[in-house]
Amino acid sequence: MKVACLRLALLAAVLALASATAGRAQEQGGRQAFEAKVVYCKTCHGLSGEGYRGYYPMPRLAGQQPKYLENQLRAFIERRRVNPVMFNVAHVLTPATLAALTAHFHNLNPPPLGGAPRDNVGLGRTIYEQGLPEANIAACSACHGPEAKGHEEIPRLAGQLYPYTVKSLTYWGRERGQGGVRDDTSAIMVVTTHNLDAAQISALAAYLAFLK
Amino acid sequence: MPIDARRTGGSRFGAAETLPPLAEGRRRAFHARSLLVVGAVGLTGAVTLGLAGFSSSAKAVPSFARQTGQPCATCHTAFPELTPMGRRFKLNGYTITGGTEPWEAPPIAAMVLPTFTKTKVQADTPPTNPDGYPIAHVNDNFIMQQASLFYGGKIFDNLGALAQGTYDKASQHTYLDNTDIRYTNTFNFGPLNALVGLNANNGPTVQDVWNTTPAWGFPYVAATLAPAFSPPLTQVENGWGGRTVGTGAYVFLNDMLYLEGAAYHNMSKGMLGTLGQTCPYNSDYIQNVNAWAAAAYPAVPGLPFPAWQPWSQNPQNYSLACSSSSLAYASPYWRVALEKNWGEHSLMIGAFGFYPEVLPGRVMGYGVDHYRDIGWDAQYQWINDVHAVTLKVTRISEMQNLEGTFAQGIATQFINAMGILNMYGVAPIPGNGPSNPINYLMSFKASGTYVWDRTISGSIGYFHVTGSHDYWQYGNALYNTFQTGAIYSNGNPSSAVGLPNSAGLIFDFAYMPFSKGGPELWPWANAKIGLSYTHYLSLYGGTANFDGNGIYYNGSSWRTHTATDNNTLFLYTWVAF
Amino acid sequence: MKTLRLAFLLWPALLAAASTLSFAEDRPPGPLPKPQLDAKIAYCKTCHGLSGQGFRGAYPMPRLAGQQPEYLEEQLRAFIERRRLHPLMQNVARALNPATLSAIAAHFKELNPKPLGGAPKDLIAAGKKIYEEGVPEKQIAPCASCHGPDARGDGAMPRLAGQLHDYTTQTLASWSKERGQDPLKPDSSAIMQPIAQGLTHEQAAAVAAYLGSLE
Amino acid sequence: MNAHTARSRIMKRTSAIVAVAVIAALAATPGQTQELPVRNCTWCHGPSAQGSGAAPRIAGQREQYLVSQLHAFHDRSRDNPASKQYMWGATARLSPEMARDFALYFSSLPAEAAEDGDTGLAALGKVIYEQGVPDANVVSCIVCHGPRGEGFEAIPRLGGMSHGYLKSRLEQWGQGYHASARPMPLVARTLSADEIEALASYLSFLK
Repeated sequence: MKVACLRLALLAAVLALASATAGRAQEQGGRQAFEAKVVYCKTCHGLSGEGYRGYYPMPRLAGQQPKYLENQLRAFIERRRVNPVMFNVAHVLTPATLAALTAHFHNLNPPPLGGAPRDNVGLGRTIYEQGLPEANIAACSACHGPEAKGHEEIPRLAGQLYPYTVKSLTYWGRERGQGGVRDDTSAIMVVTTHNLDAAQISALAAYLAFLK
Repeated sequence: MPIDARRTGGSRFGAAETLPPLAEGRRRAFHARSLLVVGAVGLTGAVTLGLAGFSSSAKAVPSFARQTGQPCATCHTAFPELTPMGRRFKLNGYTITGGTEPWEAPPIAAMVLPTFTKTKVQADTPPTNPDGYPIAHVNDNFIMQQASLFYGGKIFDNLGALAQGTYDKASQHTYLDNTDIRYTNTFNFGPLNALVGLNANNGPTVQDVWNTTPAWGFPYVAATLAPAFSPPLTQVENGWGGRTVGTGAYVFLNDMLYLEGAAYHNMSKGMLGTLGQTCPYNSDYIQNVNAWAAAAYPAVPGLPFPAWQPWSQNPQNYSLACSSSSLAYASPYWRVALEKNWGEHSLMIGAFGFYPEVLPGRVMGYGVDHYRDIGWDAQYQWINDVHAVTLKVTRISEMQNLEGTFAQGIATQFINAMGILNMYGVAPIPGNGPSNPINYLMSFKASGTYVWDRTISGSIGYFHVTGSHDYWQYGNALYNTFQTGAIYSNGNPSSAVGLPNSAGLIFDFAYMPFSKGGPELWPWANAKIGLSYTHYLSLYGGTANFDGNGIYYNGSSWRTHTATDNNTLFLYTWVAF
Repeated sequence: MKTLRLAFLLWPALLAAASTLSFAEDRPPGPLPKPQLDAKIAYCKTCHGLSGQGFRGAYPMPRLAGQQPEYLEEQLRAFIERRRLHPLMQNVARALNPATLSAIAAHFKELNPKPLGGAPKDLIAAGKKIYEEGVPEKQIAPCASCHGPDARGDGAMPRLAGQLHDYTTQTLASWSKERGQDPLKPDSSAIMQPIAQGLTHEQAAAVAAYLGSLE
Repeated sequence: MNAHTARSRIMKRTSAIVAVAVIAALAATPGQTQELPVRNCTWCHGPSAQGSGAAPRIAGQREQYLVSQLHAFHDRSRDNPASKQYMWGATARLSPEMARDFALYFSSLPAEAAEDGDTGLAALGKVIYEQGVPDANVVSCIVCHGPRGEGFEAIPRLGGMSHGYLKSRLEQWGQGYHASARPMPLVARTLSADEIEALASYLSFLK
């Protein structure tokens, strides 16, 4: 009992201090610590970064744009993007570790996890490549590129998990751009996510889920 | 066993005193031995008691392994000791499947049990019975103790059985050994889950699933050619197994509370014969009949049986001569147990009762003995991937209201005293009956078994028997000396002080090579190679010269009986397939 | 699901119909009501920047803020009529009726965010020179003569100030492949054609850098 | 003597009546398990499939998870000592159809929480479960197993499973058993003994 409380207190202390002190990873330094951190990420995000379907969908990180990843991790820390789990994960990362991690994941290229409904892949492709002007839905490809590989801060979408894309688009405004931060890039997507209906989101997410 | 032994022992009738005491001694030695085997130490329901003097055992039955697809170790720590799963397999009526179907491999299994027995000091006489194993020695006996054939498994649907047919080498006959037939079903009444079963078996506690009750208690195997002296046993221990039919019902509530009620009925002599349960006959009677009764009593019309015929030519003779006791009425048996399993632990506390109404020596007219056996037991098991520990403790207290035996004893004394010739050639009971009409007997057992990696087991057991003081029941050296005019060891339970009090330790080590799965060719095979040693701390209220008797050893040197003389080294190999 | 599938099947047909029919016929005349207009403008800004300042996506999305309405309207028509080839914008533009189009153009005209920037600064001086003096040896007139000294444009002449340098470079490089594609219906893009062709890559980059820095 | 005879008669009669009653009761129940021999499972997993001893609760477990585990036993990729001993044999002859039927049946049963962990450790377990220990590279369990430990598709339901089972699974992953069940071996490797204890405790109470 005592031991448990002590550990709990310690854990809480660690959590509180972590943002003020350098992360454990850096203190330990070295390749080994970094490798351990990579494995840690991959535990949830797939052993090749291909994503993983847990209770919550864990997004694909493989091939992701480093700048985007970095921005998102910062967004978690700054609570611009609300995700308690990723907040904890992100705030122990030192800038150097973070940069190395994003580079590592950018270089991975596993095949997509797949597993999306195939019925509406065609509609998804249309939305992605051309948008739905009548519905004020811009063509995704304009920013995310014809192959959905992303660019700088614009994320790669190809091969992203269907449920993750669906969830992200559906709850965009509730998760991202929080805390009144004005210059969060997520604002760009607000209108589009608002204009997409559930069927369109599903179609789009399905198309992206199979995209290599 | 003193009572039974007396009953079946030498007659005091007529020329009994002039008969060679050696024969009597043999007989008694044999009975004592069989009792040890059966009950006290007894293997499973083994059966036959003092009567026939054979013992048997059932173990990890390979057909169960085939039927369930499970290795022996799923149900057994060191077979036949059961794990919680083994208990549930049995409670479910042997109907769990998952392995081969009956039509692919019939639920038949076989077993052989070769043994080697060595006592610290050789017996006075070779352990055998008059028509039994012919080549037993006073010591160092190797014997293919028994061979068994099992039907073990599901019969159909929710009906299953374990039935064992055994050939016993020592007594050289084949009989129906442990048999347990069940029909089970499960019900849910709201939060209550009930496993309900109907059960038929052939001996009290044969149906029990814990290893604290006598039929399946420690030690699990014992020599049929055992030492001359062994402590007396309570009724529930000495095994009505094989000679009774028990029917009952049980319910196992919420995987925790076990309640059972059963009634045991006598088997007719005909049925006993059919099932191979030979009824020990009275040697005095046979000798009487063969030697002189025919001449002394020419055929007399109206006699219930032609006493003058050689006994072996008349089945009725045989039947009448059967000197084993029988159950006079349906005898109730009950059992309550609470088992709680948590994680790797299993704890059971329970109680059981058996109330045999015994007709001593099957002799009518003198009344019935009423027994009340109450047992308390507890068992703790800890089983994980590598280790298995089982601790067991059992205490059985028995009240003996020896109405029938006492009356027969008085009658026998009267007949002897008056020199009356009993026209049937049989005294009501041999001997004088008990000194007291009411006695008590208490049997305490505790044992612990440790099994490593499901393959190597070590056990230590302690047994302790106490009871009321009864000179005639437990032997009286002075009386023997006085009666016979010579000092013999008669091997009969003999106490210089008229007490049953005995104690001892049992050590057992065994190797079970196939517990985790048998050889490729026949993966269901099971084997146990074991060594056990029984050390007697005391026998019949004493340690040195406990029976007050002695013997001229090798015709010259004088020797008395010491408790430790009976210390027994026993080497056994169980092979089941 | 079924409707979705149906929509999907019908999609190519709709596209084909849209390209041959005038947009005005299947849409109500007049500008959209305010909420819908706002939605449409927000839609434009998804790509062209939340203040119309342009955006670098997979392609550079041009700045629309402060753009001349006449030019904007003309370009949107050019997309629709395939005089200017751009599959995405063709798709976007055909959903707009003239009144909406005007309203959008008017909206963007009023915006004046800072330039997105990002142009190489070392080219600005050379670009300014070309912008203001042209390239006489190649008979390239000063840009300022049409687009105005501050590059704000006028009427059909587009504003260039603050335009994304990469957009400008790309536009100049692909001018003849993208614009004036309907020989039966020549348009004002022909004016720029020789100029765009005459500029070397370096010169175009310099002008683009200069324009990208202009407010 | 007469008393005894009478008692014997009553006993015989009573036992006969009891026998008849029980047989009637047995015969009257619908054979709900005729086709699917669920007793082969409840034998060890408990009559209500709430788990018993080393055998985990399977009532209310995720259907897909149950199927996947039955296959893992069958192909012997789940090689924990207890799995090897009990489940390899039990599934050796299990057809995929029957595995599916068993999974469907048991997943439909109501689950009860074991509540057999250390209450004092549950709070710490909750922190680890929900947040992980990022400094020690311990991932949060909640992202896969859900806020109430309900699991997802083939990811097992953990809420209310017995402390002992959860503990031994985590320990055995750390020891290299059932290595194919990725990513759990990775997770288990990062957990300390105390953390495993705390997690298992917390989960045993989670409903």
